[in-house]
Amino acid sequence: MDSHASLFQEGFHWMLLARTLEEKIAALYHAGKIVGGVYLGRGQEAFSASMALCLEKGRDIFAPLIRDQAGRMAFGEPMIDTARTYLGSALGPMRGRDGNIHRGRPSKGMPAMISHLGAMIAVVCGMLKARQFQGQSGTVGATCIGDGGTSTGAFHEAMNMASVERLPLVIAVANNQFAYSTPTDRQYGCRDLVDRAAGYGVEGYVVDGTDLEACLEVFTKAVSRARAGHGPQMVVGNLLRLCGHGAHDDGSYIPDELKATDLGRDCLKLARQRMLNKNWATLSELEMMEAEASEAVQQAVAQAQRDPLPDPAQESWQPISSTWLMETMTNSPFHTDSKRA
Amino acid sequence: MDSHASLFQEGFHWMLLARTLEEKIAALYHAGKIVGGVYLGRGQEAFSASMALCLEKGRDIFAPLIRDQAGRMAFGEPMIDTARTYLGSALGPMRGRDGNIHRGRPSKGMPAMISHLGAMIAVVCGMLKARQFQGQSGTVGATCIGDGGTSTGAFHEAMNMASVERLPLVIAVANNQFAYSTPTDRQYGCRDLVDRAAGYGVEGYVVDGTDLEACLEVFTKAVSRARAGHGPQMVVGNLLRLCGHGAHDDGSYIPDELKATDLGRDCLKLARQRMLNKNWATLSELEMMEAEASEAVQQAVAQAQRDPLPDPAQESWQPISSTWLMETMTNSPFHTDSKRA
Amino acid sequence: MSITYLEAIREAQARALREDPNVFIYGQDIARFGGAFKATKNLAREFPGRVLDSPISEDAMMGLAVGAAIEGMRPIVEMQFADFSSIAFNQIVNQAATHYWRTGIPCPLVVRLPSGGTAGSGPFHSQSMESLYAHYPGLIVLTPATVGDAYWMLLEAITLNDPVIFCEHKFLYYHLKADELPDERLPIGKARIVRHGKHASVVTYSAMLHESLRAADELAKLGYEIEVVDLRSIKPMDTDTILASVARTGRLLAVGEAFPWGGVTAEVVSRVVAEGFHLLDAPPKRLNARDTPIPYHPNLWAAHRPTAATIAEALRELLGF
Amino acid sequence: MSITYLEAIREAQARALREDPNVFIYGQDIARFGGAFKATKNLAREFPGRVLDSPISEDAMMGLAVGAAIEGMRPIVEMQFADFSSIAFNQIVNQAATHYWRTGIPCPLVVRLPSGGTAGSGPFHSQSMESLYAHYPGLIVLTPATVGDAYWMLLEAITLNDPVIFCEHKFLYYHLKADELPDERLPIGKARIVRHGKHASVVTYSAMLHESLRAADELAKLGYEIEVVDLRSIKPMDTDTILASVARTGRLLAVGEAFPWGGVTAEVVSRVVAEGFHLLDAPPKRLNARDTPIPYHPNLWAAHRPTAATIAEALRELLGF
Ligand SMILES: Cc1ncc(C[n+]2csc(CCOP(=O)(O)OP(=O)(O)O)c2C)c(N)n1
Ligand SMILES: Cc1ncc(C[n+]2csc(CCOP(=O)(O)OP(=O)(O)O)c2C)c(N)n1
Ligand SMILES: [Mg+2]
Ligand SMILES: [Mg+2]
Repeated sequence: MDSHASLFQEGFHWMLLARTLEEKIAALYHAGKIVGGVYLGRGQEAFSASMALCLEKGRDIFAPLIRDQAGRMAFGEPMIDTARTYLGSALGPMRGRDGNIHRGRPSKGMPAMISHLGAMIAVVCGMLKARQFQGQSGTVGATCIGDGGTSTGAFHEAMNMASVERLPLVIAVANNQFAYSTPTDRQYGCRDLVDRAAGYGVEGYVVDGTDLEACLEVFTKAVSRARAGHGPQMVVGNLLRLCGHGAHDDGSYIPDELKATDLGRDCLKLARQRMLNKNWATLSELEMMEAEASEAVQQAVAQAQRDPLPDPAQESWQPISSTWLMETMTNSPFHTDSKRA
Repeated sequence: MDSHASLFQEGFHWMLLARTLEEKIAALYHAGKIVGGVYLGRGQEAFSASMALCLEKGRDIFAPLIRDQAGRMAFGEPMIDTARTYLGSALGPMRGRDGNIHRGRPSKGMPAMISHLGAMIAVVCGMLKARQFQGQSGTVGATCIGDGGTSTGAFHEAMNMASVERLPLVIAVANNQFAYSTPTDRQYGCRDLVDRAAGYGVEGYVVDGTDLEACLEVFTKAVSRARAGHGPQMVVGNLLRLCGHGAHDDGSYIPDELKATDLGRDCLKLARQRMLNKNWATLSELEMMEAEASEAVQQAVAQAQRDPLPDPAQESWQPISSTWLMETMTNSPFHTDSKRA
Repeated sequence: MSITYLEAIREAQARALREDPNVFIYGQDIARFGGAFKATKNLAREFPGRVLDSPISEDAMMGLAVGAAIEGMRPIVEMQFADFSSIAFNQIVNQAATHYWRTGIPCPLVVRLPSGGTAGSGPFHSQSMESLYAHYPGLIVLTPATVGDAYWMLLEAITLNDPVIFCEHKFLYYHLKADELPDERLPIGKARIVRHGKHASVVTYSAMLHESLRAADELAKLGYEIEVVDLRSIKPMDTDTILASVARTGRLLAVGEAFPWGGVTAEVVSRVVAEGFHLLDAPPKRLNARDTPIPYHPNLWAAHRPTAATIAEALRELLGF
Repeated sequence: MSITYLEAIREAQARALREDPNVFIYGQDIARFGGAFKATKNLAREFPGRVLDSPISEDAMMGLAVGAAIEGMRPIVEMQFADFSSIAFNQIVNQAATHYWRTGIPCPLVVRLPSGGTAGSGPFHSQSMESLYAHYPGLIVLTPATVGDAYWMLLEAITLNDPVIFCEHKFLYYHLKADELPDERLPIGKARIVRHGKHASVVTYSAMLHESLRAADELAKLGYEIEVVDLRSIKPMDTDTILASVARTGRLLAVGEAFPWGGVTAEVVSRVVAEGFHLLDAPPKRLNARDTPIPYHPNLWAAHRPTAATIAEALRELLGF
């Protein structure tokens, strides 16, 4: 089997795992087992996984956003990190301090997003700048943004800065036609978001975000051009969010006509069909994969559910790493005035 | 004489007045008579005056930036406002509370800029939106930004918003090749700033900012298209700042080679020559105009210098207009705890 | 026929839209969708063209509001969460807040900030930013704690000729109900004695009012009568009412949900000791959230912010246990 | 061979660049031009590629610094004026300040804020923003008032594994000179008793230290010995040194140049009364700038911020005149 096929298969694998895991997370949410928001990448798995698959783990940087479960997994984030963060386990990467999609492992090249849209792009720029300073110039940094997130000043400042510094940044713009409930005509006035690329002096691409093969192709190109020193790359993927904004939202404002267009195709179904058509897997092999995915998800969730929860009494409540400065930092421990450490 | 000629002459008139006034302001600064910054529009008068001349006073909105002395005058700001604000007169529009280019008369359609670059664009959007609500849809709002100011998130958010709301906004981007000391290659990575227009879905124009005639032409077009409902318009003027960033700065970092290019031509000299060549004025008429400009400037400055200065004892020190809430606003008047009003 | 704190906010906006053609609302997902919390539910339909979805551009949203305000409109800006107003910070404190003082032209607008913590919301959807805005000159900062205040203060805020930061508490949105909208309205700038007492005064605001009232119930079981003062508006701050309360009780505990350094509780304590030092029988105390980001997990969150239990504990200390 | 406060800041950066290859500086006009105030003069030449001009993008500047910091670099960000950090506010308080607590990975960076008022600088080039940053958890906020502190504290700040907001005072840049760099260095987190006294304590920081010392001279003529405490670092705040001073004098005046609502002086007063109530012989007082934007004209500006004269007046009041 050629490398093209194996890349596709790998992509399908992560898409399937991500979808399976997120369905479980959504079910936990609806069962009241998850507190706070749940954000799903349904319909965006091909686009997200492709970007991450084109990166080199252990070398490159990937800063996922809210719909990048597939990309996270493809980049090496273990399933248990997701489960633990959603369930607030004390053993997860965020130790119950932060939740859901606000997770990462910066030491593995995956920063932990803050909520404020657009804010991670400049952080990736800084990580890349650090690599430049440290003489590791081949590193590529990839990150994502939604159609809505492109309206932030943070997006603009960071894109422009990446261009001025000629950083090997790849930005994936997932145009899923909505920002929460807001359709694109209330979000931007340009013909296509890719038209922004020229304004930053970066190379731009448009891709059908529902087509795994096309996504893999475009990200392969963008990542290799970034790595080769051609500066920032912007890939706009057109697709549709196949769910609400969060698990709390039924997305009923998404018109049926839009769902019926090519944008509304389910990338996972398409990829599955392609696996069959190309004879990259038989139906029973696919069913086996699906069963394995369910099993892996069950295990991860079960493990996270057995984990200890964060214990306020064990918490250090220490916002800075310079421990010796804590004494005078605030006049608590009990956060009242009168008792000091 | 045709309207084309008379517009040119009017432009020249304001350019000359602005240059003359600013030279006086700079002299006052160097004589220690002005405290704080002095920012000059030297070399940008043609671009600035043209934009304002194409607006309808009393109807349109003009939000000038730091190098728009010429545009301000062309839009109707009296010279005495400039002199008073620089000299801190209690009678000026800012009453000594704010200074130099941080002045305006919002009730005359000219908001008073804050320093933070890019921040005025959204304000103009809001003023235009108000006019829409109030049924005055023919109003155009114009404002300026520098090459440096285009790197702000505020610029991006406001441009995008103007496009989404299809506001009749005209933005003049004065690319004077420097932001303070920073050359354009450390400011942006695109080929030309006009390439940003398509990214917002707005109409874009490039003009030789040293050429009054060309500037008048392009702004006439942009303003009329905005007024006719074609949405925001972006005009990029290429020119050179023919002075330091402020009067404190000798601009010695501007390379001589750049000064020697077409960008470095003095728009006022060019316009003056054109006046002669076209027989729109004789040499002695020009000299008369110059003498009159000097005389007018002397008078305005002399008047402002005779003005009362702000008196802290007369100040209301009232940050809000709801006077009845002031009592409990802070625990001053003497800004200590113990004496309350 | 009961009404929630959230519905009161919606009703106040509906009334303002009805009564003043200059009012409009601008914010993310507020039109057809009715807002992330449904504070503008149906308003876009009832008032076509006056409730508008904005792009995700908090800086420009505020800039637009300022421009519209100085041209005679009365914009209401809904931030999706208070935390995102950090992006609009510059336009709020430097543009809106300075406009009247610099130019003499008022800048009447209201920024609605869904504020404060709820379980599972984490560091970026839980913040209480009132102290930041109160620090800057030129802003009025309101923190309604009751259904009636949510309604009447918002209505009054919209009529004020100054920029108002209206801090709504997300926890109260659904949890707080009244049987009907009270007719009683106290003007902006006045604090309210919510519970009378004589042994100690708790001065607080927003969601912490309700925790404090529960703590007062606890202390009542021990025979202590705790007076509870709701600031309602943190800028202006009604020092006279606070002082009068401390004069009655001799003891002060200032309680807030925000971060502990500086802010409302420090301002309350500083005002009281400056003018009412002689009234105090014990050192005045503060109780705030802990000095870390706001944690996601409910276990941690409950230990991060003050609660009835920790307020009661602080009161017992204050009363000399 | 004298050295100014500004030169001390330049020298500290030069030394940090020399001693640690991970240090770099990012800011507007700081490379060839040496910065608006010349705090990086010649550094770009001495350390090629490590002192970089940034676009006018304060948000992205801070974001870049955070990214570089978590990858092992030690960025210094120069804001051209403190006031423009309002644009970087989100990245500072939500990204830099929360990073260690959320992820366990430290975020070592220094944001240099040219702060405070000078004549003619007006509302947008004069602000003192320390209280805003101190309110948020996760930041260390330093406010050096002397040439030695400008040097040693900046050097130490660069070595700290946490984000530091370094508030330099623009008025001191040129006005403050020392004969040479003092060897004496006090660690970050300790306040300094600058002048010993017994009748009242002035607790202050940054440029107000020097106004306070002049006020103390005035009071000395009347026979009063005023103790003057320089906070140096407002977060952490050295409550012990403040309390020890108040224990000696029985009277407290907290002086700051920032806006009056909340902030440093309220925090000082609140800490002192909580733990040292019994030490006080008179109500503690605050003196801050007025509650309006900072005026442009020198006449107004001089009346807006505290000065030796108004500090002396407040002291006379405090002493019972
Ligand atoms: C600066 C900022 N403003 C508002 C929000 C609240 N918010 C979270 S997600 C979202 C919609 C994002 O839309 P888009 O960028 O298109 O991404 P999508 O959800 O479609 O993947 C909004 C408004 C935010 N996170 N950050
Ligand atoms: C947000 C912000 N950051 C920094 C500054 C400081 N500053 C004032 S003018 C200026 C340079 C502006 O350059 P440009 O936009 O090209 O306008 P020009 O001065 O060339 O007309 C800078 C950095 C500012 N005013 N606002
Ligand atoms: Mg979207
Ligand atoms: Mg420029």
